[in-house]
Amino acid sequence: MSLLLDAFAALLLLIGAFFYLAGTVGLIRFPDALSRLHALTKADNIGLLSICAGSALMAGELRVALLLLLIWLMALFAATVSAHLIARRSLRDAEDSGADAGKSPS
Amino acid sequence: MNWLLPGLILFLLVNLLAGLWRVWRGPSSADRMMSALLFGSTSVAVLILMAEWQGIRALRHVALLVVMLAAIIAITYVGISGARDKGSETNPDRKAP
Amino acid sequence: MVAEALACLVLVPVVAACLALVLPGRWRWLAVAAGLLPLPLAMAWLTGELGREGLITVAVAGFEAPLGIVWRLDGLSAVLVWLNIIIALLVGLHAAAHYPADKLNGFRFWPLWLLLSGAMNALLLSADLFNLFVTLELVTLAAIGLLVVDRKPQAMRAAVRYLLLALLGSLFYLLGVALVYGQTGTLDLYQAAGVLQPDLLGHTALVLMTVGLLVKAAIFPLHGWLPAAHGNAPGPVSAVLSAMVVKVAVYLVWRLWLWLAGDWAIPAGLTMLGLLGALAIVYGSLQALVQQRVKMIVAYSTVAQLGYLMLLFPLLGLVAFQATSYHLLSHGLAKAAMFLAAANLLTRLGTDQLGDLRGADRRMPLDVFTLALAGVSILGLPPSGGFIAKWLMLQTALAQGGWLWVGVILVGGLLAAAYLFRVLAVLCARPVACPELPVSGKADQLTSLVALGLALAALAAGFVPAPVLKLLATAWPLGGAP
Amino acid sequence: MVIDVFLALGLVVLAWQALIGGSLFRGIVMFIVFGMVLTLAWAWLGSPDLAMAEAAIGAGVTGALIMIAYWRLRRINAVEPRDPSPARSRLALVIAVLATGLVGAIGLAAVSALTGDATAARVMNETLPDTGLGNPITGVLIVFRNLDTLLEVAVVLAAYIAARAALGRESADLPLPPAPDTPLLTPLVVTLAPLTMVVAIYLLKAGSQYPGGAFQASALLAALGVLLVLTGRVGPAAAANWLTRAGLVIGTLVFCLVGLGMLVIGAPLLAIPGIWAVYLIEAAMMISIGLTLVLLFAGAPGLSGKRS
Repeated sequence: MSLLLDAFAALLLLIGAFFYLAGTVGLIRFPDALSRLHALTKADNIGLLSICAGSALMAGELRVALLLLLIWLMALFAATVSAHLIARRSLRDAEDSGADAGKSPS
Repeated sequence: MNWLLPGLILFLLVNLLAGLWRVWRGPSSADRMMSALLFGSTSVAVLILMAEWQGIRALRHVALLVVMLAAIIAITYVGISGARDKGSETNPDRKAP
Repeated sequence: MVAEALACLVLVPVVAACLALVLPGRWRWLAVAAGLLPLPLAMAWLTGELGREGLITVAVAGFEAPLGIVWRLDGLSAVLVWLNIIIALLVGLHAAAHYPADKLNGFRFWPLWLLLSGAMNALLLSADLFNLFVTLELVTLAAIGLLVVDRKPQAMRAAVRYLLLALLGSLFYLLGVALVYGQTGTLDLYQAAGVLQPDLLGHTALVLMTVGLLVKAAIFPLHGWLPAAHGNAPGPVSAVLSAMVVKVAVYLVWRLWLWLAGDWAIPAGLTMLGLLGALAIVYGSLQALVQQRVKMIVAYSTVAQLGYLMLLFPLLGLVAFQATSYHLLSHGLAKAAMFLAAANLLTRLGTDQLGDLRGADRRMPLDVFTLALAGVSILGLPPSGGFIAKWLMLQTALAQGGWLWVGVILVGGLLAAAYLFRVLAVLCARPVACPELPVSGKADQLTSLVALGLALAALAAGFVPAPVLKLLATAWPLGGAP
Repeated sequence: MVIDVFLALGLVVLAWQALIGGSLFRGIVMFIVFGMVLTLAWAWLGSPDLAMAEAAIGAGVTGALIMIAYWRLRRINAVEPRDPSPARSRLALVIAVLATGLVGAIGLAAVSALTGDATAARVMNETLPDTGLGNPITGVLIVFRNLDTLLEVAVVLAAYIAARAALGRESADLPLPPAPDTPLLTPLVVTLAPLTMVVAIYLLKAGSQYPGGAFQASALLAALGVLLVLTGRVGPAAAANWLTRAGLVIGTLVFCLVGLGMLVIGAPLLAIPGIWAVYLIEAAMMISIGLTLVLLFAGAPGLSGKRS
């Protein structure tokens, strides 16, 4: 049972790392600001959730699990609002420069 | 199992520094801010893993502090860097190399 | 009782600073008075106690070193605490005329003034390397706040430069402290002195701390920030900056080389420090000779006079220690008097450009007289504190056959005579045209009298040196004459 | 080991990038990232206290201060200086060589310090249980070497007074960025504000036994204050009202009065009578430091209820 739990926790951690990787690849490879933002915030939130869950399983304590949950909720909150603000900023910049909305100026 | 946690920590750190490329390259300040935000959430993940690996519970408190600050400061950064004013019609960041 | 008196020296001004920030209107005068007036009483009592005991130590919070911080009052600190108290009170009296505590600019000025005097006392009492760092920071920050209190653009610029350099100096000092702590396991200066070895670590730490402090002390060639800062600060602030703030950094260099390093301070290093002092004397005096503003002349004179304090290192001995400490005391008084008199000229005549001050002696005789009187002490003419100090320095240098140092002291005196007489010659020249000056009010008379009082104190130091020299002798760490 | 090297190299690269940055904004972001990586480095070295302080003060509040300074600079001077790095000079080589030598000497000296004895640390570990505290850092800061902390709080106070003196009357006109107009902000503030306060008080309370304490808690409160200022919930005022002034001095004042009060009852100066006094002093410090940081950010002597 414990071995199974550990394996599951390790799997969760690995999935989390994978999502982080995906986010970073998106950040580097995607062509314009809005799609980079899209890749980044979504992937990172799932990544953090997965890592929190894995770590909570490993610790095996309710207190720790609740703390990690709080951390994840806070991160979600921050990511949502700041992504929203960054997106508006980016959109406005694009309008200013007369280029098509969302396309990266280069 | 012994290699898993440090391996993941290292992996996330590499990830983080790879994202540095976007800060360096830009081209817009939105891109730079975005990368800094990515670093915030990656740092939290790294701290959680370190807490598990080193058995220091307080590192989870550090993670909580970082995430609270990230929530507040990220909005601050975005608010400040995003705010436009009469003085700056053009965005010089755009001409960054 | 000892602990109470020491606590009074440090904490009463700090509490008063807090109150001066919170209390409304006229009540602030009360806070200022309550913060400054008890200081001489406490110190008088402590001096009596020091005369009996020879050394006063108190473990703050009840924890002895290495765990806690120890306050240690010896003859040298006592003399400097006295200087600090006299400056805080008399120069404070001058400041009271320009910065009434119930007005807005007084509200800006007094909390910083109180914090500065409390921090200075804390620095002089402390025997703990890290605590010294903290007090030094507080002194610097309060001094910089005072520098910009009038918000003159030149003062702001000078303050920013001073701030950045002071931070750099702090960083160096702190690195050195960290190294000392790493090796000795204690931050207490006197405990570390027994353990620290003259190896790579010991020397690196000593050099780092010294360089950091020399920046703060504005010893040539690290003096760049001083003239602008001291020359553009408000009058009372220039006085305290020159009389105390730079001096305590030199005082700490003394503590490091003679108390912490003690026996193993290398002679080459001592000579090097002495040479820096000699260069400071010559360079500062020459610069003072070509300046066009009275306050800048006085500021460069400070650069030069600080150099004499460094001559302690090559001359090394009880008499040299007494001489340089006495120079520190009398220069503090004389320089404060000069800056206050120069500030009075500047406020009432609207300029301190030398060219515009012809015939100032007719219009402001008292202040010109003060400048001349303080000049007597700076020059080292008898009878004045400056004379005693320089005479003793010359004596030691002659006895050791250090002709270089003899030459430097003499040349420094001649150059000081040149730049001071240049000022006085202009001030007393026949005026081209003499616009009427408004009748001087009570405040103006007070400010002139305070400056005169400080100049007289510097002069009086020439008459009664014996008790002070005796007190200083009790603090000398290295034994009799070499 | 690999992680150590990675963190160390990363820090050097980030510091270098923050300094030479092709644009000022890039340098600022690099500085913030530097703070985050430094937090991770402290955490990896097993010092949660330092990690917290670095995250809160180094990356968080300092980052916000630099950012607002950048924004104000851009308002004054619309065009960003092309290359903010100083002009090349022949002295650079000399300085680089000297700096390298200095760093080398410090490094060598530091290596030899590793074998030094740790007298103070040993005595501290022996004495700590007597105080009822579990966190040695709080022990040093509030009990054993509290004179340092008292003077540090006075330094913060002096910083405020000095900044206010430099600002003068124009301070009320110092611009702040307009509040971002998005419907998300109100729910954010409403949720974050109480939660931040709870976490700050928790950190303060936990500080006696675990990592945390007044400095970390005050930085968190300061971050909240910055958010409130930027969203227009709190605005700068030309003068500090009595409540603000009381808040600014309470840290220094309570510390001094507890210390002097000990003399009255015959205990040594600044002795700490019990764990309640630790909490009292830390709470007062938290208020003063947090308030000072927010005021420095707002660039104003005081705060008012609402921004006009």
